[in-house]
Amino acid sequence: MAITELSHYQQAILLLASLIVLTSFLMLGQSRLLRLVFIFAVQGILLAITTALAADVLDSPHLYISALLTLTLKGIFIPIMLQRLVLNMGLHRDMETLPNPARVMMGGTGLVVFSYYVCLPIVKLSPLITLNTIAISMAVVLLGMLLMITRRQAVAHVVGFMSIENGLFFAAVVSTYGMPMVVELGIAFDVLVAAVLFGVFFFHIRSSIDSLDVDQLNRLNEVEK
Amino acid sequence: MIAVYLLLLIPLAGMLFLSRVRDSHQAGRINIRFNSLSLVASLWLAVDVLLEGPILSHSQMLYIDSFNVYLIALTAFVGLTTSIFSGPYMAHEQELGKVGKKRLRLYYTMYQGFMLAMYLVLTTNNMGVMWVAMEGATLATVLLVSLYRTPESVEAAWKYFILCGVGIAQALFGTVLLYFAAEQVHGIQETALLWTVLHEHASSLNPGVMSIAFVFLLVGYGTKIGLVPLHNWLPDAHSEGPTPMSAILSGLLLNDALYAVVRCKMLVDGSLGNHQAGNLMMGFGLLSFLVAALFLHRQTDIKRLFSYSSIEHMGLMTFAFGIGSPWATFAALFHMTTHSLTKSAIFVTVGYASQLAKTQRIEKIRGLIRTQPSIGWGLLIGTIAIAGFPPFGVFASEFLVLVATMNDYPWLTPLLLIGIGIAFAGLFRHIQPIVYGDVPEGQTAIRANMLPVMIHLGIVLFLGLAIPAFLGNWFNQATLLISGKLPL
Amino acid sequence: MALFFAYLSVVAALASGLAALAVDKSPGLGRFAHWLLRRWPKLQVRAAGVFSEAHYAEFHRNSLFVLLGISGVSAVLAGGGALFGGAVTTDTLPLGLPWLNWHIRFDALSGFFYLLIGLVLIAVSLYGPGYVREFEHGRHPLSVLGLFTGLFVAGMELVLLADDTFFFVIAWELMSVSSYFLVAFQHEHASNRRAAFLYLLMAVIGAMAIILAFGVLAGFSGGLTFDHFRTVKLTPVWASVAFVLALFGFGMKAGLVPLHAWLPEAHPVAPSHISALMSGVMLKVAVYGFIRFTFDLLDQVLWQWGGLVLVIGAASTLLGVLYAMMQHDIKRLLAYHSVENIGIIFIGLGLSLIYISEGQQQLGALALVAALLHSLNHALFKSLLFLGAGTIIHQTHEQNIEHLGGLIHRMPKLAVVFLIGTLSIAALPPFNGFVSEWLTFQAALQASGIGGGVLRSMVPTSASVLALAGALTATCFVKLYGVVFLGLPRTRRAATCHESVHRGMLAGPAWLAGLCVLLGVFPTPMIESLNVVTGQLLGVTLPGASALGWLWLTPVAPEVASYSASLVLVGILLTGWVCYQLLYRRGGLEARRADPWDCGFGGLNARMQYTATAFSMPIRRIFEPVFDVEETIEEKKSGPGNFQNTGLHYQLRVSDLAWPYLYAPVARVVTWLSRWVSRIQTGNIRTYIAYSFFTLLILLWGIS
Amino acid sequence: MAWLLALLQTLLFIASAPLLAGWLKKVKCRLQNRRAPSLFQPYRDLRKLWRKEPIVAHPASWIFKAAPYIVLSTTVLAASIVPLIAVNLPTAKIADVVVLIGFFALGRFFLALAGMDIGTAFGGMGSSREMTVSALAEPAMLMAVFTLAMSASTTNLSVAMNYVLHTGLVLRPSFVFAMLGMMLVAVAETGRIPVDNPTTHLELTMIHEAMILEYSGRYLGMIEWASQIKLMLYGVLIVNIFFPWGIAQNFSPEALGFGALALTLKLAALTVVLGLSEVLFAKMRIFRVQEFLSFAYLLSLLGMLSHIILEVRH
Repeated sequence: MAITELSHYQQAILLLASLIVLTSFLMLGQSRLLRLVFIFAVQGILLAITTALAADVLDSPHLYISALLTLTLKGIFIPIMLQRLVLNMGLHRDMETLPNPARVMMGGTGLVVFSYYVCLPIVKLSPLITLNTIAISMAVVLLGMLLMITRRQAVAHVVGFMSIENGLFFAAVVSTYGMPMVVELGIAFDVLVAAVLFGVFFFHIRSSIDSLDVDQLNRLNEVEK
Repeated sequence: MIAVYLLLLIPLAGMLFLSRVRDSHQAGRINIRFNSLSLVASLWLAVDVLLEGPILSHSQMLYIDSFNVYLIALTAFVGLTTSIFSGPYMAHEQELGKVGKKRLRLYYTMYQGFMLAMYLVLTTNNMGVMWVAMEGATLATVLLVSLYRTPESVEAAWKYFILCGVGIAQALFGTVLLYFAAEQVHGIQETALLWTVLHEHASSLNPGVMSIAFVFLLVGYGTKIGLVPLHNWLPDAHSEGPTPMSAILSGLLLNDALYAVVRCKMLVDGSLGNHQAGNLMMGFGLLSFLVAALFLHRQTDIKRLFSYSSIEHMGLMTFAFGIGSPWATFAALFHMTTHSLTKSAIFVTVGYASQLAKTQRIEKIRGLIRTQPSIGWGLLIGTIAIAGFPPFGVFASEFLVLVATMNDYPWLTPLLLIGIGIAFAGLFRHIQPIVYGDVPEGQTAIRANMLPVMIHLGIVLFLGLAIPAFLGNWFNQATLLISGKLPL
Repeated sequence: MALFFAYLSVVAALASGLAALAVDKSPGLGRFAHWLLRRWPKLQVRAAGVFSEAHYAEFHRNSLFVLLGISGVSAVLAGGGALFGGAVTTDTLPLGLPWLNWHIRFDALSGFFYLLIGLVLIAVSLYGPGYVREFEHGRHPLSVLGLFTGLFVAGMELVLLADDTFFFVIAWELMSVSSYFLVAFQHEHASNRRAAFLYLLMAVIGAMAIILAFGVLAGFSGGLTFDHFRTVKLTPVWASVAFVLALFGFGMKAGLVPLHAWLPEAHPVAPSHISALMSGVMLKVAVYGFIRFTFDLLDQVLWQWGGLVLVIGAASTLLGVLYAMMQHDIKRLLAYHSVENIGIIFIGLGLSLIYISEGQQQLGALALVAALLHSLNHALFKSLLFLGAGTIIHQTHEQNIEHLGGLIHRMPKLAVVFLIGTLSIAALPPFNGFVSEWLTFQAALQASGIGGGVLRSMVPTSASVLALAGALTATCFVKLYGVVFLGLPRTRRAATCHESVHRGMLAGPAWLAGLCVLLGVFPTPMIESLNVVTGQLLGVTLPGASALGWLWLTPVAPEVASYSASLVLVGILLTGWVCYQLLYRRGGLEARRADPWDCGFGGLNARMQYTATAFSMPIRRIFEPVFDVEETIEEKKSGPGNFQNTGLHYQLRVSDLAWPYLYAPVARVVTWLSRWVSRIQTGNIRTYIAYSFFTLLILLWGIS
Repeated sequence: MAWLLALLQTLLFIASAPLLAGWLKKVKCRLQNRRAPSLFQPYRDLRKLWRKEPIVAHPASWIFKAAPYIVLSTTVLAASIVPLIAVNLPTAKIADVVVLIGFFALGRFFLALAGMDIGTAFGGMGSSREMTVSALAEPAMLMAVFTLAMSASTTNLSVAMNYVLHTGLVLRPSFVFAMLGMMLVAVAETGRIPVDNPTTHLELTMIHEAMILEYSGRYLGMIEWASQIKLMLYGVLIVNIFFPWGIAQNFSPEALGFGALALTLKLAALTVVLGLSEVLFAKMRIFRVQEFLSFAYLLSLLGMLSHIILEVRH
């Protein structure tokens, strides 16, 4: 069925999905850390909105909670923490330019197509058009990994990691209307702890190789010396 | 039933309690007590399951069957023996000034936290919670890997953290897909993540979704198992963390990750009805087995060496589970037991050896048998055992794997043959000079408590000679559960 | 009954192993004995004496070997019982996997090899106490030696008892591992460690091949006990796969060319009585495994197998003796001769396979009997020679025969015993080595009955290889005996050594020498009893073996071939005696001692006599291609214009072709592979993430 | 009766061996236009040697003294099992042709040991070379024997000769090759030109003589006698295996007499051939002996193959 025939809720979902992918792409292309963090925050907020929307329409109250969690964690707490770190460590000045952004972007779009192709069997599963969003969320996950592969900044890695989480979360919301509450809470807790640990680790890494460039973390290898 | 709750509550209590104990020696002893308590609880649970069959808690959140109950007992046992070893060991490390009081407190707290996560992974019935617990295990150990705060250890911890995090995230995606597939089936919406329910309705789950889900789950948990090419964190984490950590990582964490994968495989097999999942596991297993075997040849750090051997053995188990025939499954289950016993014993010995030689570099450690026969023989016998020589238990399982492979995939046996040969050569060419030969100066005997090693190796030896009836029954039941048939 | 003795033997061996652990526990044991004997004060005093510091060491040492002796004697009884009784007894032990207990089966074949182990074990237990004394005070703990000796023996015996795959392999590996510890026993030399490592590595690979061979049968029979295997029907292809795997696995242990190179490294570095057990007995256990697998478990025999075994056997025979010719370390030389003799045994087995595949069970039985008999003979004389070599090394502390010489004057008794071993291994009538080779020849000579012309010409050719090898063996042992025992002593140690004071160190070899002569002169009873084995394996026997009476050996028929060793012996002695009477007693003049002929220059000394290198030089020249020879001559020149030679230094290194052409390449490949593989671990975390990223993509792409 | 006859035949054998040596010498001298010693010179030499006082070097052990007895007795035993003038004698059953080779090996073994017993360079060199040559000769010998044995399907000499007798005159290519091979082997084994030269005492050329250089007196006598017997043994083997006609098959006096006569003629002829070859050829270098012997082996192998390919019905 065409988008025109969908309810506004569904249309909104699709819109948000596309926005989220957009944010992922923006992150991929972004060279300044502060902006990266900012875009990440936007993504988190978008995710929260989506969850809230779903909660409203499906009137499943526990989704409100998870929406709230998402907002506080992904939308506010983690970005602010990252921003603080960046500022404290004075990383906001140095900008990391990709070797050639165009190719990375192309790769990203390729990933989107690929995940769509992979998800086709799922999409065929039921008339529910929102299922396409699964493809989107998988794309977000893969884009997050791509971000981690292309960036040398530890902070960027954290952002990528978190945006992978966003993708997962998005998938959970749109395809299954949210996981069971206990799982949601567990995941949220894990993410929180992870975020804190990241904070701790930045200082450890900083103190061991006075920078956050992960390419310098290559003492442990098996290559011919 | 109470046993299960006890099993989860004891480590929790231990965690909270140890987080406020200041004296590290005392903390070590308390750690031992808590672990022995949970061992008691696990044995109690084992007896329950043995008598009454699978246990499902009222909330359906916890489920114990013959597959995971013996893993629980194993976890508790290895946890205990390792804690016995880690008390004096960490004390010695403290004397050397490698770690401070605060970090030791963290260490003991996280030890219990890790055990808690392990028990949760094993006991839970909810795939989501299983994921949470698995991630929790990572978070609990990541700070322990960087306990020494050396650049290497920090690097290792960071890699461990990021790689496992990314991997586990993919596992979560797989779980989501699982949940999604379950929701398509009517009538189980609210309980759609419970393994029992899923297993019940496995046949009606949508194959397309399940196969994609399994890929994500395999890559995700496979990172934790240390399957090549996702294994890269493993040797770093093992070699840089404190030795007891390596012992329980190798002996427990890898097992539980494999456990998770097997649980998922059971669902996927039920849904797909073909051998796709098995083939994937066989492929990964064989690849890991061969590559790790080759890596063994180039190691210069003794703990790294044995971590690669762990990868090799996990690969073998994954391969065996992938084959899926009763013999292979029995072999894999048995191998889980013997491997984690032997490997943790070896790591204990290795810890002493590196303390005694004041280095982990292989070419610096020589003539252990002369310096301290107990450690030398311990290491030698342990290596012989892990290399799969009878009458040690590891042999029995490797033997069955070979025979099973010869049954179902004869053309793969040459690869196994070569792999085992290469692996043995790689392991032994490093160990023999360490054990034999003349002693370098400055290498002096230390106070070492070889009791855990003896217990472990003793058990492994016994298992190689004869498997007691109740244990055999366990294995048979688990085999029946996983492969659907009894061996012979 | 036989089975009881078999168990007893195993238990005694294990007991001796465990007793070894009590090496320095004299006070505790003393107290225990004191408590035990509190009723009988007399005994208490006796016990106190035994467990006193002064006597305990000797008591302990002897007790170990007494236990081994008991094990040996009961092994002989068990073997004899099974061999002459001809009964097959089975049993199961409640050990092993829950659904696969240990199955025991004791038939004539096992019995025969039990007998073999027992006979050698008795000699070792006589020899041991004197020999191991040097290990008591030193860096080598006697406890380790004793423990693993016990385990080793027990392992070998359990292999013979095993009747299911799992138990068989366990016993097999027990044998390998414990012998590894014995090889690595004197581990201060890097070369010994290397040898031990190589030994264990080969054991692993061989064992894997064996497991796979059994695996094939298991795959088709659905069970793991040998009874399942005996009934299973295989396709020729799979049967051949199983056979080749078994040949590889057992052949690797037996030291067949080209897998032999570890053997001469490993066997000599163990203590001598262990070398005797390894070379004399363990190799036979490998032969046993091969016979058990091929003749008992496999349901069919293809002539190609026989041809393969025949060729490999012939190659091992020839190369083994040629390499042995180039050795100057007495124990290495003997080890290489083990390769040769194993080759002879496998020639016999190959002939047997060929005949059976041709449907001529009778001749197959003949060849099998020849192989079995040679296994026994080789066990006897090779152990004898190793024990003798051990005594020589023990007394002179020289392993290099170029440093010995003239020992016949210093150790006359040992010289006689060693000579008997030498004559036996050189296959000279009327000693035992000759009987089995003669039988092998007889088997080969019946080739005219074979269908295929290729085989019919191959068989006699292999026989002539056997003849060449036999002659070369004689040459090699003329070299060994002549250089070690005859001529002038080449070093002070050789000149000042003396017969060992410990009587057992002579009694052990002497016992074996006696057996060599006995079996050489009266082979018929042994062959008669071997009929039981062939009867159980092939269902046929050699009816005409003693057609002319028990003094005569007529394997096929009296008119085809006959040999009466006893009459030969009598004839030789008689003629010799007559000559002696006629030429010496009857007015023959007493011999006068004088200096040897020195071309009138005078001053013959030890440095002028022929060395072992010189002795074997013609052979080296003639068989140049099979050696890896490195010959260097350094000249020291001096004087104005360096015209005068002040010194010449000649260096010769002859080594085995298996190293450069088989072992080294494999090692190189593995190293190269591991280096190549280890490139994937770059240490850069982004690469790692990329790995999992692409793994994911590929898998997703693959499944959809 | 039969045993007695066998004993007599053996005695006749060993008694007439020196005569053959004398005859060979005579033939050679004739061919070299020299005046020959009488036919019985070898007997005189032996008697002289037995009378002489033997001298034994200081380092010698009992092996040195025992060796000659063993050599002689093994050779005599070998002679006793080879049918000389009559087949079907019981002694032939004691040992077959393989054992015969074994006897030679035994004697050689002790002789070589004796050579090394003194510890001079000569002895060692002689032993080494002797053993080498014999090692190469043995397979050729055996191959030749096998050819016979496979056609007659026996290794028992007397039975084999019977077989050849009863099949009558058959032109077997295999026998031709085998005989040639055996002749070459015989030359090598008995230490004749071109392999070895029994009359030389040049250190570098001698093989057999170097080994027994230290022997004297009756010991030397025994060894000489043994080698003469050996020479005759090979001769008898060749003529009686390949041309057994005339040999006695029953023990009637006339049969035996005829057998003796036939044998004498055959041996005389063979010896002439040998003498011719010794005169015509020169002694070859030690390291060319291998080519000589490998040629012998090749001949016997050809014999074997032609037997398999040409003579057996497929």
